[in-house]
Amino acid sequence: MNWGSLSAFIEMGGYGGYVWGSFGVTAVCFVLEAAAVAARRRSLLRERRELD
Amino acid sequence: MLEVSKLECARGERLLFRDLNFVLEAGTLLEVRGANGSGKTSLLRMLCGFLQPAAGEISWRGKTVNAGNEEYRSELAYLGHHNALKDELTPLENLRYALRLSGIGATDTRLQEALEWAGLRERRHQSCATLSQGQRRRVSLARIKLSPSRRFWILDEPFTALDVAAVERTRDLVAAHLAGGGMAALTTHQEVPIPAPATQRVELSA
Amino acid sequence: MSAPGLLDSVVAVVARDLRIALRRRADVMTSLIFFVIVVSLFPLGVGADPVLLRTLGPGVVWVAALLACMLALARLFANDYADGTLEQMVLAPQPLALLVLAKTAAHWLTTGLPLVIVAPLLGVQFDLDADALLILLASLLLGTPTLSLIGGIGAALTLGLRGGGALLALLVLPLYIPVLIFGAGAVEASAAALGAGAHLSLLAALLLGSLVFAPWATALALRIAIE
Amino acid sequence: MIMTDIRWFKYSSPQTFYPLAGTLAPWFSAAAALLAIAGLYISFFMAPTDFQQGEAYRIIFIHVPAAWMSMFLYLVMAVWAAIGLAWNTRLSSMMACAIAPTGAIMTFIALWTGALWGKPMWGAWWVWDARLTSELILLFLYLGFMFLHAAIDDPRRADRAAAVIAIVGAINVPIIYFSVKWWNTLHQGASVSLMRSPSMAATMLLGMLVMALAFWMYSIAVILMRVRCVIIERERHADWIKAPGALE
Repeated sequence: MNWGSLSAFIEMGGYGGYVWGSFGVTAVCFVLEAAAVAARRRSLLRERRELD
Repeated sequence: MLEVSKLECARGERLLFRDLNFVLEAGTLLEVRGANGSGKTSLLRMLCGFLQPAAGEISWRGKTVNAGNEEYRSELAYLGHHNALKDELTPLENLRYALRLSGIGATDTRLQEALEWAGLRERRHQSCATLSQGQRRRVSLARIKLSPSRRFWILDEPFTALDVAAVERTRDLVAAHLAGGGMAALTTHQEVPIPAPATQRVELSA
Repeated sequence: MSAPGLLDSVVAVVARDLRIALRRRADVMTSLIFFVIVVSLFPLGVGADPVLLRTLGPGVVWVAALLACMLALARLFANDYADGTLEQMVLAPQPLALLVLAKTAAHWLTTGLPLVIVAPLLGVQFDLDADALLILLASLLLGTPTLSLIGGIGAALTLGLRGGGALLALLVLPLYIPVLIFGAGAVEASAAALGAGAHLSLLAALLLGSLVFAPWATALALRIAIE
Repeated sequence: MIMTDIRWFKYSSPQTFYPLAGTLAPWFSAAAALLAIAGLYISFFMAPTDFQQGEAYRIIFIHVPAAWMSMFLYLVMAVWAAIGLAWNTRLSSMMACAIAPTGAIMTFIALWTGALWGKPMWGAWWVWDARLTSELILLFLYLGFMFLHAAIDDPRRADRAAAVIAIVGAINVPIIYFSVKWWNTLHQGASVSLMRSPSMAATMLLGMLVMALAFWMYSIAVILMRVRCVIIERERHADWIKAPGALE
């Protein structure tokens, strides 16, 4: 185990902003991308239903 | 010679025609009819090999018409919607270029004769930018006239912007080509009966 | 198709495009003047310190040449596309890639070559010495045809599209980077007494590579564009 | 007979692929989630602190996989696009279309994390390092592909034109990379490497590999879901898609 406490984990030896900025933005990108694809699918299905 | 089987054409999401079949032999005229937007031009452009069929096949002397079929292109003369003239050049220069490009040899006398046929002898040294629509069409038709060695003529609305006399001359030109064993495919809005050994009609309805 | 016929068609295309360029001199001048102006703006922006200008010079001239070439690309096929002569070119029995090469050659003669000729004058503005000017000339002579060849692909792909100009820049500029690096690098290397031989050979290699590949890709793109 | 086979292949491929993609996507999503958890655990709790770079080096656990994916996806996209161009197969062009946005996002992540790693290491958000510069150009290539496709109304023409630029780009990426690298050494720019730490501990390598696998699974899952959307958009007039329940 590398971290003695939660605050040490968040601090990342002084590089917290950089490390969490990287992991955070990556996570946000993936979530947004998946959400965008899901939204695209929903709108296509809605369009389909309106057509029927 | 030209075989079209099960041809299908789609532009974007719109299906223009499907299951089109015909065969053209020497001396046959193909008249393509239909309303605006029914796919007449698309069919002609497909015959040129510009457009890929959505399905079906076009073959010339048994070989598929595609980008690699250079033999077919060396037997083809095409008059499109656009006259394929450079505004900066004179009719004479335009004709000379077009024939050299497609590898048709023509002496200057023959070029002059063709321009005379088009009624543009006096204007042969003016730039094409100064010509009227009808005159430009006639320069373009002079190019077709100089391509009798091309077996298959594809003419998209050849009579557009022409006066009565020019329409008649053009009709005679196509008729002579057909009588000599050539082939032609054309679209037109005008009722211009062209005498031909054989005529095929294609009606497109979108 | 016989070889003389092939050659004749190629000559016909080059001759026609040169003649048109001669009759539309304003078009040719526009990109040349653009080039001169962009290069001349830099000293006004960064200051007239001769040492700074000498370092910046090659890069500035090269970047400006790149932009001027790109500006001229829009003309490469657009007019032929609009008036139908492009269709006739595609229909010619000759291999389209060869005709594309002919058109590109004519285009380079009327847009690239003038830049090459004017560039040494602009180099003088940046206080480059005679050796550096010579290398600049050589690098542009080897590099600008590559720009025309690669640019042809982009010009063909964006034919008839909305906002074609900006899209053309997005497509073409990334592909220009190696030419820029070796072109500007050649002059810098000679200034640093490292010898520009390696840079110039790499530029020549890029030129050869694009001579083989670019006309083929452009021909393909043209067929797609006229569909 | 052969003709009808080709026709079948050309026309019902999207139709058969659509349900298949729907079946596969959840499995890849689940694999991505599990691998991501494992990868994150390794990255933060198993991998030791780097004695040179401190904790900041942990960024490589996403930076390197993202950079790998960005380049690999471009290659895959170009191959699919080329297949679509050569054999006129619509599904392959649709795949290329579906890959592009994910590839662009991976490129963006590689750039972003590269900058965040570079600031503490080099003292600058951006350095003209060969790798970073190539990634930036790769982003432009992705954007060029997507914008060109979007600018052409006819989807088949768009497929074919975009395929040309994808192939040209794929040929150019290595040339660009090596030219930038050469330029970079000439200018004695920053040459600190993420990977060149004296001895890459085995756990670090393991963490990177697990994360790379997670990125793989995520990419496959999201691309499969996107290609389903592309199929619906492109085939909306096809008979099969109008059948009840066809979109499940």
